[in-house]
Amino acid sequence: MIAVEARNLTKIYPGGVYGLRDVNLKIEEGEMVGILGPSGAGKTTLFRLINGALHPTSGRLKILGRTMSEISLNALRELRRKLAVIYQQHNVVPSLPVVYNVLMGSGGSLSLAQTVRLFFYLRKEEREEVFAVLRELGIEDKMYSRADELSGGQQQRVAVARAIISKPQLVLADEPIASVDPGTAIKVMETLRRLNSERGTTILVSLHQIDFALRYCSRLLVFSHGRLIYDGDPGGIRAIDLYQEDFDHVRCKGIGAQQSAETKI
Amino acid sequence: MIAVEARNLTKIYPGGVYGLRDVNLKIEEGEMVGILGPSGAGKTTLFRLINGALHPTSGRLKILGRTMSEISLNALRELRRKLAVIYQQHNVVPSLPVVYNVLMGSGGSLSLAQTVRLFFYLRKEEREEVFAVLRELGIEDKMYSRADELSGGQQQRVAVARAIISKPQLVLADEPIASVDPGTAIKVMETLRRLNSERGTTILVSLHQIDFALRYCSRLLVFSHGRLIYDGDPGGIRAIDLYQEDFDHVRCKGIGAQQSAETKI
Amino acid sequence: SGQAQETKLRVGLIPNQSPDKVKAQYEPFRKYLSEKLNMPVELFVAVDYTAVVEAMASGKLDVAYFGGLTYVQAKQRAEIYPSVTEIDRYSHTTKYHSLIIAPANSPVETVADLKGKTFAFGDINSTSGSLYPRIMLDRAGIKVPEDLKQVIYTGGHDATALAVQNQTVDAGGVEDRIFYTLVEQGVIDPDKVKIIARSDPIEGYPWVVRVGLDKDLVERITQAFLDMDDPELLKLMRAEGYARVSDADYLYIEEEAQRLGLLRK
Amino acid sequence: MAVVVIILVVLGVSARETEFSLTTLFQAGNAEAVTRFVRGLWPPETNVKFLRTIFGLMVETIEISLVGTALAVLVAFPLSLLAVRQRGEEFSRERLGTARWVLRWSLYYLARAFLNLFRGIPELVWALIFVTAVGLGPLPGVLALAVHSTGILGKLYAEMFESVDQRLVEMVRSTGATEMQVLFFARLPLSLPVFLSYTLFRWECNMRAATVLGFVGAGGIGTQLMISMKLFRYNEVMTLILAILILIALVDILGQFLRTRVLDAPGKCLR
Amino acid sequence: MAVVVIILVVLGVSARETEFSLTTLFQAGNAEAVTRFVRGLWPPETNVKFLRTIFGLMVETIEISLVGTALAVLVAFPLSLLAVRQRGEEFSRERLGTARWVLRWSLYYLARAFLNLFRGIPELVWALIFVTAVGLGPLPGVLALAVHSTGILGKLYAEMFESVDQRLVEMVRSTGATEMQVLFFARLPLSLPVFLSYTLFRWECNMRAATVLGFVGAGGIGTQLMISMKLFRYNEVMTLILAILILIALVDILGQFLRTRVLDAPGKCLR
Ligand SMILES: Nc1ncnc2c1ncn2[C@@H]1O[C@H](COP(=O)(O)OP(=O)(O)OP(=O)(O)O)[C@@H](O)[C@H]1O
Ligand SMILES: Nc1ncnc2c1ncn2[C@@H]1O[C@H](COP(=O)(O)OP(=O)(O)OP(=O)(O)O)[C@@H](O)[C@H]1O
Ligand SMILES: [Mg+2]
Ligand SMILES: [Mg+2]
Repeated sequence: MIAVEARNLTKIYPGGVYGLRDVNLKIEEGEMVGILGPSGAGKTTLFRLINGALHPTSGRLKILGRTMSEISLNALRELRRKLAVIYQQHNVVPSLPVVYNVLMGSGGSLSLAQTVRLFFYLRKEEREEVFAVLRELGIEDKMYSRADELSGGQQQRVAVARAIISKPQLVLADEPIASVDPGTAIKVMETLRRLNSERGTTILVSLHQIDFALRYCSRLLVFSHGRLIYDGDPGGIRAIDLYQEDFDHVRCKGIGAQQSAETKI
Repeated sequence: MIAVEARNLTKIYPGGVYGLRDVNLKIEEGEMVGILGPSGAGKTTLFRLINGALHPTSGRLKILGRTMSEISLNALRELRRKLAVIYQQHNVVPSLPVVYNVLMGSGGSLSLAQTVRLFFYLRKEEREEVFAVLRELGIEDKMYSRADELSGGQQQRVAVARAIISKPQLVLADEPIASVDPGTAIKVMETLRRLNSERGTTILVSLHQIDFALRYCSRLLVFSHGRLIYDGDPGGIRAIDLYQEDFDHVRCKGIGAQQSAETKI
Repeated sequence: SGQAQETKLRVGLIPNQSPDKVKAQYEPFRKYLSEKLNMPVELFVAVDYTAVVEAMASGKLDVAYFGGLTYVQAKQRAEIYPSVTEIDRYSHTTKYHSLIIAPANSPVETVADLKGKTFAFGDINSTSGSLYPRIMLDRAGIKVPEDLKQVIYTGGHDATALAVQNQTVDAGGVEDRIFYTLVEQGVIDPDKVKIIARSDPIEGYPWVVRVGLDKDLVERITQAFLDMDDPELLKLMRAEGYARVSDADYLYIEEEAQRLGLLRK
Repeated sequence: MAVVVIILVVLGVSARETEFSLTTLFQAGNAEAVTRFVRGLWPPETNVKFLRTIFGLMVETIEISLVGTALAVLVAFPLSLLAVRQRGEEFSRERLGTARWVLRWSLYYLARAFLNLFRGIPELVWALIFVTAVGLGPLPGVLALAVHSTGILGKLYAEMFESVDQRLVEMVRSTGATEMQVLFFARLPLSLPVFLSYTLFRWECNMRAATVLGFVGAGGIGTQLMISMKLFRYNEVMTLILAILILIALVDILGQFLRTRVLDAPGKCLR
Repeated sequence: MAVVVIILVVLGVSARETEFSLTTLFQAGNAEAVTRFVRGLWPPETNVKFLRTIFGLMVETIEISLVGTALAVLVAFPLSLLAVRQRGEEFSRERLGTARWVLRWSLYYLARAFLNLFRGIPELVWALIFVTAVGLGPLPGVLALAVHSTGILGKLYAEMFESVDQRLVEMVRSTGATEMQVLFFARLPLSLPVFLSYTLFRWECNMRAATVLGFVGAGGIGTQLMISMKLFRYNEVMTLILAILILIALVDILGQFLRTRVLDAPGKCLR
C-alpha cells in the first residue's frame, strides 16, 4: 500500500506565508525516508499536513489510503492512532510526569474512564511497557519525573518513546536527533531503523545532519522554500551542497536526475 | 580578566538529581569555548548557573569578577546585561512579534516608561537595529510576525539575534545550531566568531556537532554525568569517541593530558 | 382543601424586628404549636418576604406570618387567607401605627417640609415602613420618588430609626411598636429623634394559611393562637392575645397599595 | 490605537456621568468622617455567646459553600468543554464541511448561551425558582449558588482551556486523542494552577455570598453580617468581618499550598 | 489519594448538613411548581415608559461598572506584581540572604493580606465607608465596586502571572530585565487571553452588582430588579433579566472577539 501520496500539495498559512508549494510525492509502506532542507523549508509543515493538523490550501493528500480532506473527524482520529509524530519542539506536557507523557501515545484508544483511571492508578503492564521503551532510549530513571525537569535531549527522547509505544504504521519524526549528542542520536536512529525493519513501519524523518541521513535512509527528499527539489537516492546528493547558503542549486542535479547509487550505511 | 571561574562547583536539583559535580574551570575573556557532552551531562545546568538563574549547591562561581552567590539582586541584573544567553528551548515568547522578542535583549537597560512605550511606538533606530541583526541571520522578513509562526530553526535564530543586539561581554549559547540546517548553522557560528574576534566577546557554546566544535572553538570542555571530563585543545579529542554511548572513557585521555595541537578550522 | 393530610406543619417567619437568632427565640412557640396540634412543626426563617411567598404559592409552606402589605401582595401570587392577628401590647387593639421620624435638631417640623429631602423607608414591602409613610407623604402632597431628593430602602425598621438618629437621612418611616421597643432598649435616644407624624391605625400582622390546607387543621391552628395565654410566650410573640381576622380587614391596605404603585391592580 | 482612544473616551464620559471625582474623595474632613466611622467598629464584639454563634455560622457557611461549589465544578467542567472554541485546522469549515461546521458552532454558542443564562439570571431569581421546587432552607440556597457558579466557572474554565498552548494541544491530538482526552492530557495539566486559583476563589465567593442565603432562610455568616450591619451593631460587624477574613485567609493559604505543589513540586509529584 | 478521601468525607458531611438531596429536587410536582413560577414571568413588560426607564438604567449600569472596573484594574495591576510569588533561584533564601528574603516575603504576604482585606470587607461595608466620606449617590457605589474588585483582580492577576511558563520568565530575566519588564515582556503577553477573560468577567460582575448600588442610592439595573422582584412584578423582572442577558451577551461577544484576535491573529498583529 502507499503510505503517503501528495498531489500538487500546497499550504499557505493564514498570514499568506507559503509553507509548501505544489509538492508531489509518493511514499510506499515500509520505506525509511529522510527529509532535508534549510530552516523554513517546509519540513514541519509537511508533517503537520500528513498528521491532519493542517488542512491543505490546495492539492490532494492521501495517507494510508485515506484522503485527508474528505475524512470525518472520527476517522481522522482513527487514522492518527496508526500514525505517530515526534515533534521538533513542545513535545512534552511540562507539568506531567514522563510516564504520562509516554502513555498518551497510546491514549487515543482508551475510553474516558480509563483515561481518568491512569491518573490514579497505573497497571503493572502499563508501567512495564513504558519502562522498557524508556530503557531502550536511556532515560528510564526519569520515568516518574515531571517532564520539565528533563534536559532538552531527554525531552526529545520522551517524544520518541511516545511514538514507539503506540506501535504505529507510520512514524513522522521531525528532527528527532536535533538536540542529542551523536551517541544518543545513534541510539534513536537505531530504534527507528529497528521499527522499520522488524515491523515494516514506514518512517519519515527530517534531519539536519547529513551524515545520519546518508547512513540511515534509503531515500531522501530535499525541500527548499516550500518546494520539493530533490527526491531520490541518497547517493544523488553531495553533502557539501547542503552546506551552501541556499539549497536551490541542488535542484539542477536533483529531481529528474535520480541516480541509482546504493544506499550507504 | 577572567570571564568565568568555577571552583568545586556542584549543583544538585531540588529532586536530588546532580546537575553538575565538582567542576573546576577558568575561562579567560576573549576565548571561544565549545562545550560537549551527552544529553543530560549538565551543559544547560552550567549555563543557568553562570547566568544566575540557578544558585550553586556548593562551590564558588565568579563571572566577570563578581562572585555569583554574594551579589545583590540589582547587581545581578546589572551583570546580566553584560551577559547574553541563547536558550536551547523556549527561547521566544510565542505571542510576541519577533521584533519585541529581539528588543528585549537590550530591554534590561530601559526604564519602565520606555518599556511600555515600545509596545505603542518603535523608534526608527530601534527598528533598524533589529532589522540589521535579523538580516544577518536571514530572517528579516519575519520581523513583525508572531514568534510562534516561525519554524523551529527560525525561532532559534531569533534567540541568537536577541543575544547579539545587547552587545554583550559574554555569550552563553546553548546548542544554538541544534535545529538549523548546516548552511544556517555556519551563518550562526560565523556570527558568533565575528563577535568573538571583532569585539573580543567571550563565547561559550554548547554543541552536539563535533565538526562544528572542532572548526570554530579554540578550546573544548567535555562534560559527562555532571563532571568535567576534558578541558583542553580540540586536538585532544577524537571525534569518534564522542559517538560512543558513554563519554566517560574520554577522561583517560582528557583532563591533565591536555595536548597543544593547533585548532583546526 | 383537596390536599392530602399533612404530616408536618411548616411555618415561615420573616423577622419584622431583629431577625437574628429568631429561630432559637421562636422555639417555645414552635413547641407550643406542636403540642397543641399534636404534630411536628418546622420553622423557616428568611430575611425577606419574597421567597416565603413563593414557597407558600407552591405549597412548600403551610402557615406564615406576614405584614399587611405583604399579605395583599402575596394574595396575588398564592391562594391564601388570614386567620388571626395579634392584639397589640401598646394599643390593646389589633391595630398599630406607623411614624415618620426625623433627627431632633432638624428644621423639619411637618411632613410637608420633607419635599426635596432624603427619606428612608424600611423594606419596600413593609406596611408600616413603606406603605403608610407613603400614604402620609402623599397626603402632604409629596410624590414618591419624584418629590424627594433620594429614596433609601434600609431593609428594616431598626435600621431606619438608626439612620435617622445618625442623620444619614433627613427622615424615615418606622413602625411605632418597634420604635418604642428600641427606645426602651436604649438603642434609640429619644432626645436625638423626634416624631413628626403618626399614621392612621394599621391592621395587625396576619398569620396566613394557604387555601390548600385542611380546614380542620386551620381551625385547630387558629384555636391554638386564640388559646395562647402563657405570658412568657405572649411576650415573645409581642402580643397580648390573638383575634380572628379576615381578608376584608386588609381591603384599605390593598386599595392604597394599588393607588401608590406598591401593588398591581 | 483607535481602540485605546475609544476606551478612553467612553471611560471619560462614564466618569463624568457617575460624578466620579477624586477631589470629592480626598476632601478635608472626609478622612475624619471615615476615621470616626471606622473607630466605631472597634472593639469587636467578644461576647462568648456571640462568638459561639459565629463559630456555628462559620461551619454552616463552609458547608453550604462547599456543596454549592462542588456541584458547580462537577457540572461546569464537562459543560466548559462544549464552550471551548476549538482551534486547529481539524475544525476548519473546509475540513468539516458546512453542515458539521455549523453543528459544531451551534453547540458552542448554545453552551455559551446556557452559561450566560446561568450567570445572567440573578442568584435571587434562581433562589426563588428553587424555593418553589424544594421549599425554604439551605437546599435552595445551595442550588442557587451552584447554578450561578456553574455559569461563572463554565465560562472561565472554557476560556482558560482555550488559552492553553495550542502546540501542545496539537501534539496530544496527534495521538488520535478525543477532545476529552486532550482535556485530561493537556488542557487540565497545563492550566491546573489557574484552574485551582479560579475554583478556590469561587469557593471563597460562595462563602461570602450573603444575600441569597438569607433570602431563602439558609443562614450563614454573610447573612448575619448583613443583619448586624442593618442594625448598626458595628461591633458585631467587626467580629464578623474578622471571621470572614479568617475564612478567606484559610482559603488563600490552601490555594498557595496547592499551587506551590503543582507549580514547583520537584519530581515524582503525581506518582 | 488521602487528599481525595478527605475531600469526599468533608463533602459528604457538608451535603448531609445542608440537607442536600437530589430526590427532593426531582420530586413529582416540583416541575409543575417551577413551570407555574416561570410561566408567571411571561410575558415581559413591554410598556414603552418602562422600556425607556430600563434603557436609562442600562446606560447608568454600564457607566458605573466601567468606571469601577477601570479603577480596579489600574490599582490591581501593579499591586498584583507584589503578590506574585517569585519563583526562580534568584529569589532563594541562600541567594538573597535571610534579611532580604524576609523582606521580600513580608512584602508578598502584606500585599496578599491587603488584597484579602479588600475582598473580605463586604462591598456593603465599603459602601458605608464611602458614604460617610462622599455622601450618597453613584460615587460611593463606584468606589465600593472598585475597592472590592481590586481585591479580586489583584489576587487573580497575581496567580495568573505566577502560573506563566517559568522557562520563559527565566529567559526574559536573563537579559537583566527588572520584574516590571518581565511583566511586560513575558507574564502579560503569555497570559493576555486569560487576563482579558478575567477582566471582562469582572466588568460583567460589576454590571450585575445590585445590592451595593441600591444601598447607596446609586441606581442601576440590578437595583431596579430587586425592587421589581420584591413587589412581585414578575413581568418587569423578566424584562430586566432580558436586559441583563443582553449586556452579558455583549460583553461575552466582545471578549470572544478580543480573545480570538489575541490567540489566533495571523502575523503582524501588534505592529
Ligand atoms: N503558523 C504559521 N503561520 C505562518 N507561517 C508559518 C507558520 N508555521 C510556519 N510558518 C512559515 O512557513 C515556513 C515553513 O515552515 P516550517 O516550520 O515548515 O519549516 P521547517 O522546514 O520545519 O524549518 P525548521 O528546520 O527551521 O524547523 C516558514 O517560513 C515559517 O515561517
Ligand atoms: N529542573 C530540574 N530538576 C531536576 N533535574 C533536572 C532539572 N533540570 C535538569 N535536570 C537534570 O539534570 C541533568 C543535567 O541536565 P542538563 O539540562 O544540564 O543537561 P544537558 O547537558 O543540557 O543535556 P541536553 O544536551 O539533553 O540538553 C539531567 O539529568 C536532567 O534530567
Ligand atoms: Mg521544522
Ligand atoms: Mg541542555
